[in-house]
Amino acid sequence: MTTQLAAYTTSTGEAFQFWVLATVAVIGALCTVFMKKAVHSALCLAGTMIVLAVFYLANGAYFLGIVQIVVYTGAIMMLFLFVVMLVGVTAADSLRETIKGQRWLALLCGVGFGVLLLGGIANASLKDFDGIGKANAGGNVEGLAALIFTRYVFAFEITGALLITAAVGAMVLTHRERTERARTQRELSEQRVREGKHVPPLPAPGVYARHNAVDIAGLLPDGTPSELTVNKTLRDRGQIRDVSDEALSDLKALEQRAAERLERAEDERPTHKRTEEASK
Amino acid sequence: MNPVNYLYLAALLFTIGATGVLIRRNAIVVFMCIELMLNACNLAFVTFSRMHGNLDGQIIAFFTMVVAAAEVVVGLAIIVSLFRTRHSASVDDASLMKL
Amino acid sequence: MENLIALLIAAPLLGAAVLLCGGRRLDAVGHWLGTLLAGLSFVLGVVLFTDMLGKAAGQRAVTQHLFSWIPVAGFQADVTFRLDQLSMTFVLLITGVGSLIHLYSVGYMEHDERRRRFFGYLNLFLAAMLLLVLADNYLLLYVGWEGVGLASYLLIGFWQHKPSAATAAKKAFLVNRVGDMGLSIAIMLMFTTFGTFAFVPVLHSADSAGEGKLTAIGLMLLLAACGKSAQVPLQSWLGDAMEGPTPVSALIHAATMVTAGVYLIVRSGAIFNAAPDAQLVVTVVGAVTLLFGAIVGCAKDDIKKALAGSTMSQIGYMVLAAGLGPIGYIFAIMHLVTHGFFKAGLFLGAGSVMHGMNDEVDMRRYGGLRTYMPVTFVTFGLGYLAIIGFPGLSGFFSKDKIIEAAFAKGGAEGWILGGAALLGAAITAYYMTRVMIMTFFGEKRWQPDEQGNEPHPHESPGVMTIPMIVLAVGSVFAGGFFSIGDRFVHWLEPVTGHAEGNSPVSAMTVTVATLVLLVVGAGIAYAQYGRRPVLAVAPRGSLLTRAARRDLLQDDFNHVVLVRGGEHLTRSLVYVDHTLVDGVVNGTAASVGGLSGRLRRLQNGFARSYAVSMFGGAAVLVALTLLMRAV
Amino acid sequence: MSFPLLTATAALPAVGALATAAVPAARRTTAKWLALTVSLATFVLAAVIAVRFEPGGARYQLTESHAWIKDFGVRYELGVDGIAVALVALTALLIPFVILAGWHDADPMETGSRRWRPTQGFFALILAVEAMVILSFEATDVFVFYIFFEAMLIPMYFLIGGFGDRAHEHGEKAASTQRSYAAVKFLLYNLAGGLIMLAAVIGLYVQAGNFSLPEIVQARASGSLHMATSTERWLFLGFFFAFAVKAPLWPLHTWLPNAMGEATAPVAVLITAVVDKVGTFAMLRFCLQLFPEASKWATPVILVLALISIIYGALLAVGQRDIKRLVAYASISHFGFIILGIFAMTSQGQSGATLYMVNHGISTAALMLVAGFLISRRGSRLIADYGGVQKVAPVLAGTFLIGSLATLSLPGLAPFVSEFLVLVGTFTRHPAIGIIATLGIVLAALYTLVLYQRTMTGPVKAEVAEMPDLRVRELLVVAPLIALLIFLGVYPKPVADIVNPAVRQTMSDVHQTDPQPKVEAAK
Repeated sequence: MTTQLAAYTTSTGEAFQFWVLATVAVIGALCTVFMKKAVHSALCLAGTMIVLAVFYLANGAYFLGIVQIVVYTGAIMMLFLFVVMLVGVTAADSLRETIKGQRWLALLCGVGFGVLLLGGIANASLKDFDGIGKANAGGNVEGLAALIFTRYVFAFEITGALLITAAVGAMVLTHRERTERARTQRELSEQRVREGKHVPPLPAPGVYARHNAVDIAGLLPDGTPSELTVNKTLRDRGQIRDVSDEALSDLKALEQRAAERLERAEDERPTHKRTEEASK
Repeated sequence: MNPVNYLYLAALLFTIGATGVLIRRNAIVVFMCIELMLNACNLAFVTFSRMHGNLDGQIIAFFTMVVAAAEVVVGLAIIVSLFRTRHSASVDDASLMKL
Repeated sequence: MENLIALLIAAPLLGAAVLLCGGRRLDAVGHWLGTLLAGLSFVLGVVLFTDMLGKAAGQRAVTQHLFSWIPVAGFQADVTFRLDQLSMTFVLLITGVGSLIHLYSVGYMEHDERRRRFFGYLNLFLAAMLLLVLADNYLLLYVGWEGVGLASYLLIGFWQHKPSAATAAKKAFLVNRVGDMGLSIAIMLMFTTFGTFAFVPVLHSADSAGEGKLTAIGLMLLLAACGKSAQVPLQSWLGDAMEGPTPVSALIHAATMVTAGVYLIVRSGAIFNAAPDAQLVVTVVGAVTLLFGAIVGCAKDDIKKALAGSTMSQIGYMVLAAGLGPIGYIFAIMHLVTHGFFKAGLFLGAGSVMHGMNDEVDMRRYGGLRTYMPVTFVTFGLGYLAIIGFPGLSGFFSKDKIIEAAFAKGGAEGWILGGAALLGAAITAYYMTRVMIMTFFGEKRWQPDEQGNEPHPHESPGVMTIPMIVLAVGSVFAGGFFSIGDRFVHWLEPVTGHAEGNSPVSAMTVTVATLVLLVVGAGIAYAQYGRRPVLAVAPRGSLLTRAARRDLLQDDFNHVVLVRGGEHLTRSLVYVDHTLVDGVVNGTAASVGGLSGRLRRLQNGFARSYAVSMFGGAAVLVALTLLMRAV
Repeated sequence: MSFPLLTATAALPAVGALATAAVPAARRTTAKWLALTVSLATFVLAAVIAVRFEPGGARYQLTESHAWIKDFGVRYELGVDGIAVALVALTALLIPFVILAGWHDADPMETGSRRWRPTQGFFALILAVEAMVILSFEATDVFVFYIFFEAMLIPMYFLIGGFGDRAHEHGEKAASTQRSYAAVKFLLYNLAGGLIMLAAVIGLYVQAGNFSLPEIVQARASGSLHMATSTERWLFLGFFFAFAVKAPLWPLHTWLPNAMGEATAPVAVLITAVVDKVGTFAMLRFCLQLFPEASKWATPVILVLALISIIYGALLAVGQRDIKRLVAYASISHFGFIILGIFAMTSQGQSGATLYMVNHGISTAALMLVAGFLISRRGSRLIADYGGVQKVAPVLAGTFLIGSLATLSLPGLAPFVSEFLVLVGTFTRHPAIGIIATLGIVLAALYTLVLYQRTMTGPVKAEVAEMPDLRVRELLVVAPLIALLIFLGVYPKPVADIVNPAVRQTMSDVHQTDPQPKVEAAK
């Protein structure tokens, strides 16, 4: 393998591996961009990254290949997933463009840039491949370590400082210091009474056992769903499941069946126009 | 196969990532696209390292990873706090200008 | 002795300063102070005159250098006075007539609450007029020239509460300014030609300059003279100037200031002598004005305006004479002096009439006043005889000489000019007889005014009649005194030079023709106004009469062309300034604003938009890099 | 080292400005007296300069020179020639009158707020303007000049925008809008000019390597500093543009009527009599000396523009309905005369132009301040609102008349001397332009006399019937100015003697000699 890497051309095996995995990587990248849900995007990206890790290994960057899998795919992508969960797994991002001309401009720039880049690479005289063999002679990790702790030690130290700073920064950004005393239960209830809004506790969400009940808005007496019943976080994520339509269609079916059984006339059937309108 | 194909792949991935940044509105996905672009760069660095027969390209890719990690940490923290205040992860909502 | 020259001017100047700055405390004595200082100036003039008489004819001119006025490289203007026979004549006329009119004004302005100020202005006028005639260079003369213009402005507009007076004052100043423009251009021309504008060097080296240059200077001087002396085409202000108090009309607009133009031409004789074209224009202007003024004088019913027309006409005679060159200079000045006497007398008489008639000026409301105010009648009558050239009186001698000189010009020009002068004499006799008859003869025609105050004609107090008597004596005897033995010619000859013309007609013929025409003119007037009752309301009259009443439509021309045209011009310029000049700047600002408004849309606040432009920029950079490599 | 007289003359009002601004809110009168005292003391210093200055001596006298920014060759260099002495004296002379005339202009409408101190600000700003104007007259370093030339815009901006006439035909709000419009217009015009000049200043530095006026002039004269013709022309235009805006020359004049119309009369005097003089002064000192060839090259165009200014300004003055705007347009006409005199390139023209700057300062101050007193009595700037003032307030009318007569250059009053010199100077070289410019004196008579007639004469209008005559303070302002007008009209020799040598120098810098008379006059 070592000798092959030094060669001007690569082995057929690597070529095969490249073409297969490159296809996977490009598809993964495209899916990252075009998947509606952030979770799917994240998963596709993770796939691409793993493919890239394989390519690193194939290029003789053993250390980086492992790091790519462990740190990137393992840690960073998981961090992404955490955040996606926080922000809302199912929150679908509509792909409809709102800024006029943005999509076309973006595609134009993208295609143009890509063509230029590819053309540039094709133009470059990249015929001489030294191969990584000699550099990796003393072992890839040892070679990297020798460089990092000698020539790049300063950058390395600074990068360390950067990481610490980033960690602290993330803490600062996400942590909210309580600047005032937490209000007691009593004070909260007094305030509620004083404001005169929702003096009793908020209504409970719906209770359809078919779903995770907390994300289903409870229905008001007239059949309209009340968003108040759903937790604020879910409301913010837009993850309220509206079942009133289902409930109504169930009701409709029930009544139809009842009507059939009782052989009532069509026009005597009670209508739910108002609630239908409201639910829309 | 000429290893220069890795470079073509890197360029393609970079372009896809960049287009994604421009098209998507969800801040998290935008962020992922940026990661994609960084990874494409790393691939190019690694390939160059192989081309030139030294490890400096890999060192750069290594540093890129570290910095990307730091960036991701801070960036995600920003997204989270943004979401807390605005209840949205859309980058368009950050615009307060009137036209 | 020559150090007294400055005092001549200083006395009335001091009076003006004290009276104008002194405030109300001087109200009680102000008029006497003013009169005293004018008299003092006259006494100084007489002292200097006797001193001058004691010297030989060639050494009479004296100068007094006071200080260097404007010392700039190559441009030296000094405050230096020059007193020669010509200035002496004027000094005596100005201070003499001036003092008399001061005295007269004490009575005439008795009931005016601003009498102190009036005397201040009169003193200011005297000082400026003396400066004008005593200056030894044209720039200093210019100071006096504008100074009398200012005094005239202030005095015409003395009754400022009357809008007509204020307008007349403004008009007088403006028209004079046009003339002043001519004077300043003349001075500049002199400076570029001779490098100086003092009388002696300019006049002595006039011959060595080109004729074209001299003609230009002469014409510019003529323009100045036209403005100041109310000659065509700048004559329109004089009639309106009669809005001022009558003593002002007598002193400034009859006896002294308006003759300054004649002084200027005579003083600059050397320039005109070397520029025959300019001289010709001068004579033409004189002849035209002579007839113009006379015709206007025939049609006016306002006694002062009729006299103003007459003044214009008489100054036309003087300008005509001055344009004739050495054969006419001395007669121009002689007529100027005699005219100073009789016209001042006539105006004072008119003032006296108005004084007795509640300031009525319409002659159609007079009539039969000879019994009510005998002294005025007699003095006015003597002035009348003098002006029409009744044999033996002043006007006879001076006007006759001018007509002779006009014929002596020779050629067709001589005949035309002489004819015009003769015709003028006839018209003079006509309109003056008309004034005389309408005022003092016939039935009384006055009526109560709106308030029911019927005028009670009465003789004026002694303080007013004494000056009139003195002037009447002057009008009777001055001409004869000057002419006997050619006294006046010998007196002025060293300054102006003199030449006898070769008249194609004998002096006797001219005299006889003049007398015949005089009788004809007076006869027609008598036939029209003496034999028939004068209508209290003016008849419509012929086209010429109506045009003459309107100053031969000159004002209408001015109004339409200058006033209206000027108004339109300034209005449109104000508009242009606002829209065009300002508009270009504002438009630039607006278009920059519009452009930035459009550019602002690019900054829409969407991070992704900015990202696109960044990305596009990166693409362009890559393209450029590739291009650079390719090249 | 001798006492830095020039610095002291500028520093005194500057320190005075700070001190005046620091006076507590309640002590308004103290601030006024302080400002007046400082301005009088400055005048004493300016008089000392005038006395110490020797007309026959060196070109620049009382010089001071200290290194400032070594890397760019900027030196704090001061020095005065005759022209500068005359203008420093004029500035120092006028400021006390401006302060005295504006005694009550900045009194707060309602007392009460302790933080609101308009009075202190007003007088401090006036003193600040004085300091900067004096420094720009004294600076012989182009960079130092530029700094103060531009810096004086700041206090002027606040003076125009912050303090206007109380009364306005359309109410206080409209007045305030118009004021800020005028102030912004003033600022933008002058800033535009200043920025173009900055480019030229930098260009000059690139060419010459330092900013010192005497050194550059010396280097150019000795031939050690050669400039390409086109470079010189561009630099000249850069300088001239700024000065033409400041002066102002047609068609860059439109800011002046707005600024003078909206500002209070003392501030209007400050603009036209003091600040604008820096523009014409700088043409004489910088444009001509630094770029003699380009000056000659541009002369025909500039003369025509100046001529247009004269006639156009006068015609527009005739068409104005507003007293202060009328005076502003009259000033445009007069600035046309000054520029005409400068670029006539004759010693009469340039001496006349310098005298004109001084005389125009005094005469406009007299007319504008009296007009200000008039306006403050009636509360209107419109000519049509007046009539018959002469009857109720004869002293006011008399002083107004003298101011008007000075504006129309009546002989015997100071402006005549300078105007005639300018005309003669122009005429000797360019007869046609001289003759057309003479039309300006007729038009001047027209607009001043129409103004006087409409406001002062005629029947007394009901609104002015109760108008009080000039008070003692106002008389104290006007009387010395009028006395000065008469004195300088009769005996301008002291000023002319100071100015002449400097003009001779300037003429030789531009390599010009006066045209000689065609005929040698017999003595």
